[in-house]
Amino acid sequence: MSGFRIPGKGRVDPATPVSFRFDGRKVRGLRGDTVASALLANGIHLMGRSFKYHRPRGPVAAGSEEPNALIGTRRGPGRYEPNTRATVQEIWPGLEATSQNKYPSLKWDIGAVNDAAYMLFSAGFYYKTFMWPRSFWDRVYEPFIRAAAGLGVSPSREDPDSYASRYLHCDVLIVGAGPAGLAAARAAAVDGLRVVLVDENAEAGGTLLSEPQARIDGRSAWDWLSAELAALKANGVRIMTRTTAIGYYHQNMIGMVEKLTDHLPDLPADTPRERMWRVRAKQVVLAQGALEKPLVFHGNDRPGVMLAGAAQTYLNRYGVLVGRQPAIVTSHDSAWYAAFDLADAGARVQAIVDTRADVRAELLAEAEARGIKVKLSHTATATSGRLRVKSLRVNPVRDGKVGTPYTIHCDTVLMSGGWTPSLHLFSHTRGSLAWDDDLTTFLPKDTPEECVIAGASRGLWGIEAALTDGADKGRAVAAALGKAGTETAHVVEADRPGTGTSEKELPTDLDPSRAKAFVDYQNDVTAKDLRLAVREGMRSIEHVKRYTTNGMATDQGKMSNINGLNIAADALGKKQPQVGLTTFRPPYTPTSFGAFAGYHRGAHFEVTRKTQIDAWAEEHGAVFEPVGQWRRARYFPKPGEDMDSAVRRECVATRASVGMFDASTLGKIEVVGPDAVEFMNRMYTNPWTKLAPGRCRYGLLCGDDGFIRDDGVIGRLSQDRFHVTTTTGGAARVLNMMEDYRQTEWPDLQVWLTSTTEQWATVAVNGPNAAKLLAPLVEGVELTDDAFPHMSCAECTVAGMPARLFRISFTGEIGFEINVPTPMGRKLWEAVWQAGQPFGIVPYGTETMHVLRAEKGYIVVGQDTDGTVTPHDAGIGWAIGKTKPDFVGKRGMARPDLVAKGRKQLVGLLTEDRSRLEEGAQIVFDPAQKVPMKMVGHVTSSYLSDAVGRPIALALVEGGQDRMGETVHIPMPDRTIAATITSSVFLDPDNARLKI
Amino acid sequence: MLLIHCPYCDETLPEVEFTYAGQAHVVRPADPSSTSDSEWEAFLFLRENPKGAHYERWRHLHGCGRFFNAVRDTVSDRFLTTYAAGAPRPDLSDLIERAK
Amino acid sequence: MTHFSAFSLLKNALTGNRNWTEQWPDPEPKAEYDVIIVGAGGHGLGAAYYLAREHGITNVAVLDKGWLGGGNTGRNTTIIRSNYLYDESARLYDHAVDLWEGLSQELNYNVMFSRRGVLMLAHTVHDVQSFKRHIHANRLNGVDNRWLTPKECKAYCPPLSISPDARYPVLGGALQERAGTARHDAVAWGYARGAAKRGVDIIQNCAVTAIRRHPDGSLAGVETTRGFIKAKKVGVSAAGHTSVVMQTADVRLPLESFPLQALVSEPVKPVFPCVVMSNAVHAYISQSDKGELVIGSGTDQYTSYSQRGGLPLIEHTVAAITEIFPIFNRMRMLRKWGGIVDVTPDRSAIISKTPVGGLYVNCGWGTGGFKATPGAAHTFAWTIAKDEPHPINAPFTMERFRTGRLIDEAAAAAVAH
Amino acid sequence: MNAPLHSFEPSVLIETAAARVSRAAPGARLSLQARGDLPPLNAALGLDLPTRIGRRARAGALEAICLGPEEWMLHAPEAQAVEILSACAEVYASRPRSLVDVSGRETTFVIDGPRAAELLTLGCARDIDGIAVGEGRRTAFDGVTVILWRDGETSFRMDCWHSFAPHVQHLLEIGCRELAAETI
Repeated sequence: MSGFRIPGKGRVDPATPVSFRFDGRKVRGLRGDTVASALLANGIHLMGRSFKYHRPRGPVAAGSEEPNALIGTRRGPGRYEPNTRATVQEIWPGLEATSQNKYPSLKWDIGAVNDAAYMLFSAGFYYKTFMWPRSFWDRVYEPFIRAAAGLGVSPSREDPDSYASRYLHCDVLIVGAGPAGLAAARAAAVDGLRVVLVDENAEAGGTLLSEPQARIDGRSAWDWLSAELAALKANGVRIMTRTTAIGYYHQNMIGMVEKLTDHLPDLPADTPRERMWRVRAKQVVLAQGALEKPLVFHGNDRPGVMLAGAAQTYLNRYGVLVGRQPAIVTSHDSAWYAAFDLADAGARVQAIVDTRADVRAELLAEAEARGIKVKLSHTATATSGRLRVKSLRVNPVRDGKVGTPYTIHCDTVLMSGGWTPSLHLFSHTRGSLAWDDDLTTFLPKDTPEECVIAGASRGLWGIEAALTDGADKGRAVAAALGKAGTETAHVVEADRPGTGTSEKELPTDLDPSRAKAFVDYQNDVTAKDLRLAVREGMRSIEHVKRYTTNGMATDQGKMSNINGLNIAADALGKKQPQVGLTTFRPPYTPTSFGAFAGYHRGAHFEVTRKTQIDAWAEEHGAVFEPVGQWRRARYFPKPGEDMDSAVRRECVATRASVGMFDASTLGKIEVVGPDAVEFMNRMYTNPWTKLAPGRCRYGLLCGDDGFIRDDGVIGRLSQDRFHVTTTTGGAARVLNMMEDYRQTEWPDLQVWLTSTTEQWATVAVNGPNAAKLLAPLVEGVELTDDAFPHMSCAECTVAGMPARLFRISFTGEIGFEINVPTPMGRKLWEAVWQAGQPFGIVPYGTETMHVLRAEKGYIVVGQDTDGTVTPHDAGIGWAIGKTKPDFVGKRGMARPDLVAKGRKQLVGLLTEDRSRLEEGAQIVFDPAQKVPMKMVGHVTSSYLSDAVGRPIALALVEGGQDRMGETVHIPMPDRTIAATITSSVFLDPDNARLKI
Repeated sequence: MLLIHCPYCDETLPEVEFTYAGQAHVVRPADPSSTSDSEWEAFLFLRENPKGAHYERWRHLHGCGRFFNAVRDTVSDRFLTTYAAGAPRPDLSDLIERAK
Repeated sequence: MTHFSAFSLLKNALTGNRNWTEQWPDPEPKAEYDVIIVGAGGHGLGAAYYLAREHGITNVAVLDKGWLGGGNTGRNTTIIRSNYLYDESARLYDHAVDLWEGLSQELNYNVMFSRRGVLMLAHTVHDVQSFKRHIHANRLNGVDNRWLTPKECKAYCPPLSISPDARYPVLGGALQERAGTARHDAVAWGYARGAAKRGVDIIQNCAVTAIRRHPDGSLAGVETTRGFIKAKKVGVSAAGHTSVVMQTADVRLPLESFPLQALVSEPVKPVFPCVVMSNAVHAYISQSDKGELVIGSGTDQYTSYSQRGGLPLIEHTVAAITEIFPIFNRMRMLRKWGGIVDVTPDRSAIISKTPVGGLYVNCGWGTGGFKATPGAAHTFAWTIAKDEPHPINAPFTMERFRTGRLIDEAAAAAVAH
Repeated sequence: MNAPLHSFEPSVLIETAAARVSRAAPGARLSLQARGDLPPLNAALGLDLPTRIGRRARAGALEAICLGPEEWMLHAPEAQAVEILSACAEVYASRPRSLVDVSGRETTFVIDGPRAAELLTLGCARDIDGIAVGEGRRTAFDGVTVILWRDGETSFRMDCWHSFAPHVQHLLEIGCRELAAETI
């Protein structure tokens, strides 16, 4: 018979069978099962293979702390994830589960040869070998090690699911919906306090789900639970299940991940797979309970060997008997209750083996009543069985001496080494822990956060203790919020408060240096590995952990940390606190990347800013480039054109007649107030006092270190009002920098700043015909050199739209920049486009803009300069107000190295063979030298130039401005290019083309 | 994610509304041209970087837009106080007292 | 001390691994040392090792407030590369890589230096210009670094998405094949074992509370939680805590300490063959030999010693990784941790004498300290032994912040305007 | 997403059982910054500028919200902009300040419906309950600076710059559907 399901037991739904596949084989379970409970119900314990030795493994736990039963889970293409804990994954019809880390099969895995050679694979063995020959590490040894390591295989397709995130503010957050958490919620849910109760399990209840025998306030535990949950809801408590608190961050910010669909047979529309909750709670109650410790003895990892508490959970919560002939090995009372429950459910308990000499008489009586053999003062020294435990080897222990062994036949071994309070989130708060000698475990001490701990997570065993403590803590946090919490008292019958002792590895009569007594199951760390680490000089628990990898498996030490500490401390002959506990780090349980990324995927990964003219550009086939947050049209290819030919056409047309350019992304700042001009004088290198309203000037902004930060044309609209433009990428940075000086350094100035970047859509019109084209559209300004000379600005009307018109040029041609309110941007663009048709107007993008400006030697900050270039280096020292007493950057520029000879200066380069240089190419004076060569500069900009008739380049060259006419060399991989240093102005040096 | 009290809004708000702006009370010399290279280096670069109470500046960028000062314990990341730009340094000993 | 080899492994296996001896002892501090190194990370232990090995100075103690290798050495993403722009940086980091290549053999400790290649992704036209500038400079400096097209990037790193529609499309990448990763703990342990073997005292749980100077200002020694220790020379290599220590000697440094976070995924079978860095989205990723994806992020915005760091930054980092490698979206984060990095204004290190005679400092490595470990340790030891900088670290002075002669790798990779 | 805003007409963008998001009709928006005593400005504007950050004041169709110690945003019908500007211009001499027309800079989403406040928690890190009905705040929504006006328990307006609007709109639309799909 294969059925291990006990009718009438558990919270699963016998009326709703659910089938899924495990390694291709069909398995039947019930609604409410996890993969593990369903497999166990079918008598299957073997669920995985271990990391290093590939030993066969079954589930040792029943919750998220499971280290062994890790499986791949799949829901059709793209929906696959490795390393899923079978003890947590709920089953649904069609779920495909596969075992991992085995080849060819789970039952016959060749990796298991490692197990035979285990003596070679002692802790840290890889630090001691694989060193010769040198070249073998990358080519031979490492690939071999890598292939052997790892657990499941990575997903290989894009994830079709969506993920979400929300902020949640509450007064009280309670983590853990066991008795302590429930009682805390009940006590704190008063007077409109926003109380949130979360639990990682599919349903609330915690221990109560595994202890139906208990009677609370005269009702059965389960009746009490459902009544209590209803009452909490009625009191406005928000109860969230399948929600794991993964991390405790600054000032009571808790990250929680809610699993919404992994348990559902069908995926509902518009529902994310997981949601990250960023909770900010005024008060937090941590009621995460405790985790049971395994006992450490040879063969404690065979399938069928599991924690007694887990067996109890499988029986009472899932109605599954994990074995018919269990043997119990324990150092704690709790395993006795597990034995009784299993016996009452029809199992023939082979024996209860307890390491202790004295056990409560009541327990002995109950065992006797059930006819269970009891072995006190005994140790377990081995198990047998290949894929499933067959027998347990036990020995009596008398005054420290291990006596003659004998064998107990069994099909499962249920162990308990006592319990460890779950202090993960608490230690995320940087809370301090105190070692408790009686409980041989750490207990919470102080935390800097507004946070209390309740129930088993501070070492209180039993339901009544948890309820009482939870209620106290609930009232305490309510009081901290100025409210009187509800008074409650609970009476619990058939409670199971237990005591026990904590062991290091169990005493044995076998050679301990050969014992496979596992501490960290998944990583195959044994007691002897820990002792070896200590022998090799690892004195801190952090060293022991890193050297042996104990506690670094996917359970993050939930099973292994305390056992590991006890053994390391024993080996060092120190007390545990002196050896220390490795800090727990978020997340509490492994959490999918998708949950962290949330909505920020694909197009929503980061904002993409577009102008009002962007759509027109897209309709007209533009190729785009990202610039800062913006996407800008780079060029407008006609069919069959590549970038170079398109750009050449755009350049030629603009210089021959007229071109139009979307300059809307340029940063714009309105500087207003009686002290506006003084502010400008202090911020920018240029003098502003004499700039008349209606006129513009090129403005240069430096940092106080004297290096160039930004530039742009600045118009003075009136005495007290400047229209400042910045680079596209610099807009936010410049405004922040200006605000910093305005608010912090010069708070006395009567001046204010407003970002108008997006107030204005800006269309630049450049070319000999620019004025002719615009004149008919412009009302209020006469577009002549006398009425509106180069570097003028005015408020007027263009194509019927209110506009700010600038006559400026970044191309060397007659140029205008028309600003209209953003929503009118496209209307203006199309008006200019229409008016431009007779002139054969071309739209051009950033690439052509770059060529046209380079032909004139205009710099682009961030391309021709980096953070190490001064105005003098860039050849724009003329933009510095020499007579000004101070401006941002003046002092910085005077530092020794910034005035030293031989700085790199911006110049033009013309290649002698008329080839085009590569931007970023390095420059040398002496091409004959050997590597490493002395580099004297680099090419910052380089373009094909139809107007100049040959390729042109801008470059930063050591002492360049004194080297006009000299030849420099640009060594490329295939050849060295010679180039002549020239002025950076390649076209129309006296600006004749700017005249209308 | 820190919680920061904006002295202008008089509200305690999440860090995402703020940007950090470096050490506070670094005074830009009134007449930079008269400072020595070392004095200018100190103004530009030398910082206290204490392990403990740190006088620093924040800007409530996605809020009132103001730069303001704060004292934060760089070990616990807890704010001991925040105060308006231009206000004098609060006395540390009182702050630490009050924090207890 | 047992010599490590396949043979010794086998021999000890046969004797139940009972005969391994400790890799370094746990001595009590002596009253006086010729040199005290503050900070038992890779840099500090390495400096002690090279002092003993190359300069014959063995009366050396390395002091640490905690356990050795417990700082940034044990908390970083172990990326090793040398394709830096400026001659000074390229020389320093390439010197480090030269030493990395022979380190396992030299230390008789497998530090698992793995030349799996580091690929830096270009996402914007500006990135391309900046990376090309690096590649050309590296070539003329004899540093390996070459340009890959998007297709070549994909071929080199199959999980990479090169979709042109991505928010940050891959326009190409700069590949240094000689670069890679190493096992961080092994570096500290290997140097510790090597130094201890040559007589260096490694004293853990011994915090330096102050550097003491004589009334005339000259160096006296260090005050520690285990008493005063006299020293002729003191070298401070305390990463994030450097300014705290140096301040006790009245030496102010242009340093700020920031939290830096990193994380690993659950282990999976080999899927990621190299190291990929994307500065545009601030994320770095490789796969450890254990199978975990190792992911690094940028620093938090505020200075801190809390080693905590916030959730938003981690969310951004993971989002960035899944944007570039969409197949990892269902992978799970296993563990996240924080370190403290000390950052200089030009993002380059200081390996330098100080105004105090006999006091030396090695700091300011920011997020790049691990890759430099052997090179920094080697030149720092030289600087201490000879009381003058090695030619390679000569430019990495404290004075450059006064004169303005910065080594500004960050600024040179200027942001797109 | 990130589709450009072709239309500036008021329109419902999405409506579900949880909430409705629509775009408000364009209006005049003026950014006002001033220091010291406000009466002259109050007189010119015909309302008392609130001095507590987050408070609002209204006079007819003109509405003002205090965003910072020296900063207000004024909303009014488009037609009224000119008269406000000139009224303030007259008192400029006695009360220097900065008044900048940013009507073209921003757009406004109207967010209402039973779970409107919850919808905002998709992107707002601050506690929405901390904004009283009739008040407002400048804050961040998914990293984008916005001005949030709370007009009722379940009714909000959100101003943001044009180029960020598609990003904000996209998340609001996802949220409307997500909330509606929840079974509470």
